[in-house]
Amino acid sequence: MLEFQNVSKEFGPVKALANINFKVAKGEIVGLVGENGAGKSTLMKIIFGAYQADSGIILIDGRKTRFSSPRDAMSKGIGMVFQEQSLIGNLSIMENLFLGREREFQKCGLIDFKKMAEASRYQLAKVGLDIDPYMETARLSFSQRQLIELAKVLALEERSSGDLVILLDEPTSVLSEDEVTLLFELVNNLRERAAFIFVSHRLDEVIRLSDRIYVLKDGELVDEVAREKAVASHIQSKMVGREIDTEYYKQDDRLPFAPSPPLLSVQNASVRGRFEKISLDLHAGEVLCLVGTEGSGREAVLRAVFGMHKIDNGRIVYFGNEFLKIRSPNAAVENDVGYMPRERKIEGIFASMNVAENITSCQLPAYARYGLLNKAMELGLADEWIKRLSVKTPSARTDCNRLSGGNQQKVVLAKWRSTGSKIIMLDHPTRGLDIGAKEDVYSMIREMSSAGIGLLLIPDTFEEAIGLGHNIVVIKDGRTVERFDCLKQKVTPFDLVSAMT
Amino acid sequence: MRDILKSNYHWVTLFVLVILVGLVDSNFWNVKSLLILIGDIVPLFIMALGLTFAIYIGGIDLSAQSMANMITVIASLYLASLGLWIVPMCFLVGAALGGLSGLITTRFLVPSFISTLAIGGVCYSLAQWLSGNRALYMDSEIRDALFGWMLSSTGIVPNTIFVGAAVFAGALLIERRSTLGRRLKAVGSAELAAVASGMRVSRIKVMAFALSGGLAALAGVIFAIKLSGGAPSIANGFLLPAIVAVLVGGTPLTGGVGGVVNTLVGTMIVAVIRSSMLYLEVEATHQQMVFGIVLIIAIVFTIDRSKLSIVK
Amino acid sequence: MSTFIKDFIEREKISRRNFLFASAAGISASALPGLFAPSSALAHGHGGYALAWSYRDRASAYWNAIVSGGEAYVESLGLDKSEMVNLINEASSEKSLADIKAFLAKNNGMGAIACDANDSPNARPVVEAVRDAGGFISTIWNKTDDLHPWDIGDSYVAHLSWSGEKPSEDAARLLIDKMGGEGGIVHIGGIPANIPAIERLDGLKNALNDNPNVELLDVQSADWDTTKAADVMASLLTRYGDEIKGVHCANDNMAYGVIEALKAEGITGMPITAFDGNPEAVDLVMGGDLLATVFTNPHWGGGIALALAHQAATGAFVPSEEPNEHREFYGPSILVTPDDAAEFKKTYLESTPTYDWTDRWGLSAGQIQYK
Amino acid sequence: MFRNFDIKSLMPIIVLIVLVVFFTAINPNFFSLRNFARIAIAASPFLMVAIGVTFIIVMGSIDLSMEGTVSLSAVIFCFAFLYFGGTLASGGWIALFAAMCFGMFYGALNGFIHAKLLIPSFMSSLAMGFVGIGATVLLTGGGIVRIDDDVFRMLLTYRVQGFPLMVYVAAFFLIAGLLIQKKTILGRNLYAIGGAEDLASASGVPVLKTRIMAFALAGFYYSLAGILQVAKLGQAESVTGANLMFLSITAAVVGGVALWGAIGGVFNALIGVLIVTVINNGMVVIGLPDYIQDGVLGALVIVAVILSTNRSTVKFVK
Repeated sequence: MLEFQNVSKEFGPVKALANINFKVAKGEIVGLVGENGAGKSTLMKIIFGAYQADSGIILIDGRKTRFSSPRDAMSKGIGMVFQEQSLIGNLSIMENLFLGREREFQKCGLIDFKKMAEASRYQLAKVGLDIDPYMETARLSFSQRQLIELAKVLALEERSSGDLVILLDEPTSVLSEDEVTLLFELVNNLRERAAFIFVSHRLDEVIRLSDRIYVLKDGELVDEVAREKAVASHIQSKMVGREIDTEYYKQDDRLPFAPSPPLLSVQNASVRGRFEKISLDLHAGEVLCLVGTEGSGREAVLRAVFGMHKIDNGRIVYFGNEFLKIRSPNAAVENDVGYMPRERKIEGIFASMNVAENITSCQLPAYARYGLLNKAMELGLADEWIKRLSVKTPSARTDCNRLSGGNQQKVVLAKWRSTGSKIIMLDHPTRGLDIGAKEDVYSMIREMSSAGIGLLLIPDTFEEAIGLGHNIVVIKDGRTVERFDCLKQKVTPFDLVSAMT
Repeated sequence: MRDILKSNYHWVTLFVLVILVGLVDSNFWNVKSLLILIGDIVPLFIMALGLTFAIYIGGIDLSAQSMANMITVIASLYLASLGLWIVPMCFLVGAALGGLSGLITTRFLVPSFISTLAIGGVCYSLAQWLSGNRALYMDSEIRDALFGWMLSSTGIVPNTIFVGAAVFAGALLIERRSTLGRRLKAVGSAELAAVASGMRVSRIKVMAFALSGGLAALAGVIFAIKLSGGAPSIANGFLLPAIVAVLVGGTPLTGGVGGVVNTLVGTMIVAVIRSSMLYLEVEATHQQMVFGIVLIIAIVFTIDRSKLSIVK
Repeated sequence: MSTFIKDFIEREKISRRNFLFASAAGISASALPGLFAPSSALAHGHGGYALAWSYRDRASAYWNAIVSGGEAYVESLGLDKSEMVNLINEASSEKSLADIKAFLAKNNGMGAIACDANDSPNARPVVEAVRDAGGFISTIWNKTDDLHPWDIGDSYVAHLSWSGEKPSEDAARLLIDKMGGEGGIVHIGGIPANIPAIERLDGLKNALNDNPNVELLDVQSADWDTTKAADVMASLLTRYGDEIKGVHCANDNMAYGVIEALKAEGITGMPITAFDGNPEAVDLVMGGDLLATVFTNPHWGGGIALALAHQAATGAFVPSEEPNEHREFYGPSILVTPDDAAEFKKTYLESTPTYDWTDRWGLSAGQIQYK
Repeated sequence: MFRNFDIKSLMPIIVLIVLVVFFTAINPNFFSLRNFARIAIAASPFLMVAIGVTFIIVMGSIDLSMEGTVSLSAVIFCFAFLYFGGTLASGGWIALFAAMCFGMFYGALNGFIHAKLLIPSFMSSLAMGFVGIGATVLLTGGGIVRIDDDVFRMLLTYRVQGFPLMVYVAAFFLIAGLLIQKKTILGRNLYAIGGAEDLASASGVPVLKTRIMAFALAGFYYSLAGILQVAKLGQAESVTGANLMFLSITAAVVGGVALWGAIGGVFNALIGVLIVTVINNGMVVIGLPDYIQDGVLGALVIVAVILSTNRSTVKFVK
């Protein structure tokens, strides 16, 4: 029902998409994969009307058409479930559902909220939600919001003439495994109502859900694979254009760490409303993974260790020193504890500052005398770390917003490495990175581990946890439910999922 | 090349203005009169420098004008007893009150728009109380002995320019070379990242407002010395031009971009626009409107909008 | 429609058309209306000296009258009134000084300036700047008490002021008479640190000294502003209610606000006095809404201040040869009461008297006295 | 917003009540119908401005053009009123529409410059404010334009239940503002944009159009303020809108409108305006010397904002 013929798009001299031929039929779930920068998001934006194609034809149900704006695309039955969730927290559920189309409920210039609430209940039923449509979405859980996203897109059914084409842009990136399963069930159930285009970094999920998979590389569709024939390694090689080692989380690279007294010992610590009675030990050279669903309290544990949350009960002992209390991030940094937050763009890097400034941002006094900075020293340090972590940047003076996500992540790691942090906490360090960049991050984690740094890791996937961690702690509803020692036993994703749920 | 041009739009705007005005009346290009023009804008410039720090971290300081008002009163009252110490003392008073606004903002999460406005009200009341609601004047002998040099010229260069340059150098040093400046930049460009890098963000923000207050006070002192007196409303008319100077220079209110060099250019743009009314012989009743329109055009040219994701 | 407004509409028709055109043609078109205008033949028809008036703003009748005086003087020289440059400081002392310096620079110091320095401490740097540049200046209203023209030299030609105290006292006495010599009075003052505000309050206090039965209930500042005066007056009514038998305002604009606040309460006949003698105020005096206002003849003041500076510049007289009473003097004040308001309006507002600008001190009310 | 309740959102009302009790305790005259009418008169034009700017703040922007817009529309109203005969009966009512239309137009122009030319609203509206005041000076030549029509002035002089008509007019537009905020597409889209502009845009909210319409709406309310100012004072001049800029924004924030957008609304603006007006009125009523009034107002504003900010939902503040 949606078909692209020879669609191209250029941004100045850069060819973003070249001669894309692509179609999706009703009842079909089509996967779209590609490395970052392969043109996925450009393609999606063209489908969704945010960009216009330079050449080529777009057909809906065989009729030629064009999408002048997202609004226009929506009226023609194109819906999009966004990667970063697109619900507006201060609006009610129903307002979110019908955002941009309130006109349908207008009576004498005023919105008839009763009618809207009724319509909302009908839409929510489609995704199996029974919830008060007057509620603000800020109060909902992640997975509830994801379902409402979907309901919002499905609400287009009544609005467009034909059937729906629904774009799912990384819908699982913020969901836990069980929620992903739920979502996939729902999508499968809905398949007779719409065609789906499923875009994800997680190849296994794409293979699991899609009927066909398109592989995009450098703005071109390089392959189209049916599900039956889909093999991860094959698709990956198409994506990167070379055979790569799919076992990038190989266990053999993981060296056992030398036994030592713990660097960090969390003892029965609780933060009200976030987690309760968590205990864990982290040793020098150890990679300790925290696994759990979204909202299980993993992130809060990291933040508590970093002094951002106050502990209500229990205690955290750093470096075996019972008298060392860390009550602020500042104290954490001064005591060689580093933290790479999940929201790279908001909390990780300073986008409008250059690489050198980012690297030294947590150790300024070391590069200053009488409060004045020694820039030569600063640049020297930056150059050294750019080399050590092979950060791809024109120079140390380049602003960070001009680097790719992976290189930005390296800059953040360089920041903590260069201060000599002994404990480094990583929250989803590979989130949103393409395969090549992920590999870099993995090797850095291993390198840090062998350098004797204690790493507390919240992994992006189970495979990462299994592949990187020496120990895995499973957290559920703010409590420790299971511990795995990966050196002693072979852990499978199944073990982790069954512990989590 | 385009990038270079883009990040220097404020310079281009300034030069275009200077050239345009000079084409109409070549007297404008007289070096001596330009120097005098610059010399006179120094108090406003110093206040704008202070505001730059507040705006740089994404806040605003609306107390600057009342602060300067109050300081003219304090300077006039205590010049005789404190002598040269009047300068650091006024700076400290300003920094303390500015810091207080910052503290209210960071501690109680009152937007700086409101907290500084309110502290400005307090300053105005203090100024009225201290002055007994009268214009005060300094003992001219003491003023001439201590600060007479500031009002004369070296060659054709008014000495106030050196004062302005010194303060500017200090501000530039803080912005570019000091840890404080770097931290301000960090807080301005990504406050949460600054927290996650272990910076004491609240303290840094308080410092920004303290700097703003201190520099506003310094502007007040220089203004008082220049006028040889003070009054609770004498610095009125400073605030909006100072904010405009910062903005026209290309430091947007979103923080993290721009800086004191931009403010230097912005202040000169304001000075040129203002005196261009005279050189272009804009009719009296038109002046304010023309100022507004030229301002819009200047802002259109100076803001590098590529760095703003959403324009609010 | 009052003749006053008609006059304004007539006078501003052209500028308004310009404005509408500008809006229509877009922003850029009107950005620099004077840009390509031919540079006028400055500084030739007037003895080599360019003329300027530096004042607060064009937002009040008072300053408009000052400007009209200055323009009348310029026209008396046989020049177009646009030859007088308007330096508007927008109540900013800093801009006032900067503008004057820019004006001097533009004309290589050959400037004859009349100026209100906006705040008294600002007067010294202004006159010093004029002296250093070789121009001539006379000031009105604001200067500090320790600054005297004879200490600065010929460049500082004269200072002209209006004693607010005596006329304000006269107005207050009229007010007290009207109240029957007893009851409560409130004073609505200007920006408290302004000298006129201080003097006008002092005048009221002088009158009260002789009238022990009249009580000054409250003094509130309304910053010369109509809206604020209305709100303050309303609040005072709550506090004092019927105790208020008369209102003494420091200028006309605030009196308008007070009248409206009383009108809202249905209070009529409350005696109110004001200051400035603006056309609207005179109409109100004639209509009985206002008991009195004080006219300071800003037209003459504006003209003579500029005339003195210019005539000194061209050498028509040498300031240092004049006695001190010619260097610092009070301008005339006329108390406008219901009895003479009609007559007054005919003389001063509906037609403007033609003044002989070489009769420099003809309307002087004596040398300025310091307390 | 609909069914969620939060004690902090009641704080502004509590502050208002405490203030009223406090002033009444010192001077019982404060608590009287006549004084409430006085407060209402002072608050009416001010409220219109605060409502206007609230729409903009909710959207996450700021508008500093109100002083220019209020003055300019007041002056245009007066000129038009006089042009159409100088009385309401003779056709002066056309002037009402002329002024409102102008306010809307000027607001839309302001919004256009901001949204279309991508200038942050702080700067564009500040500059447009200068232009507005400048245009007023140009139109009036610096003079005052008076309106002497007794019928029009009934807005001030005729009372129903103790309150002048203009208070009812303001109340009418207050309710209209509430309706716009809660029940119209424009109103809801303001909250969507204030909550997350990029997301709203992706959902098909016409952001550019909404922004311009919001500024037009604000301009409309400023013109109402201009008209009420003329009703209150019987005159217009270039300073008719003076002091309203900082005061109206302060009032909105004191009432519980968050400067970072999406929180609060017209009702909060009302409470904020009442708080500020009550403080101003009360300070005179209890006999506070005028020179400390600015300081006291400042301190009270800070206290009120501290009390009404829900610190648990705010990460950081600028």
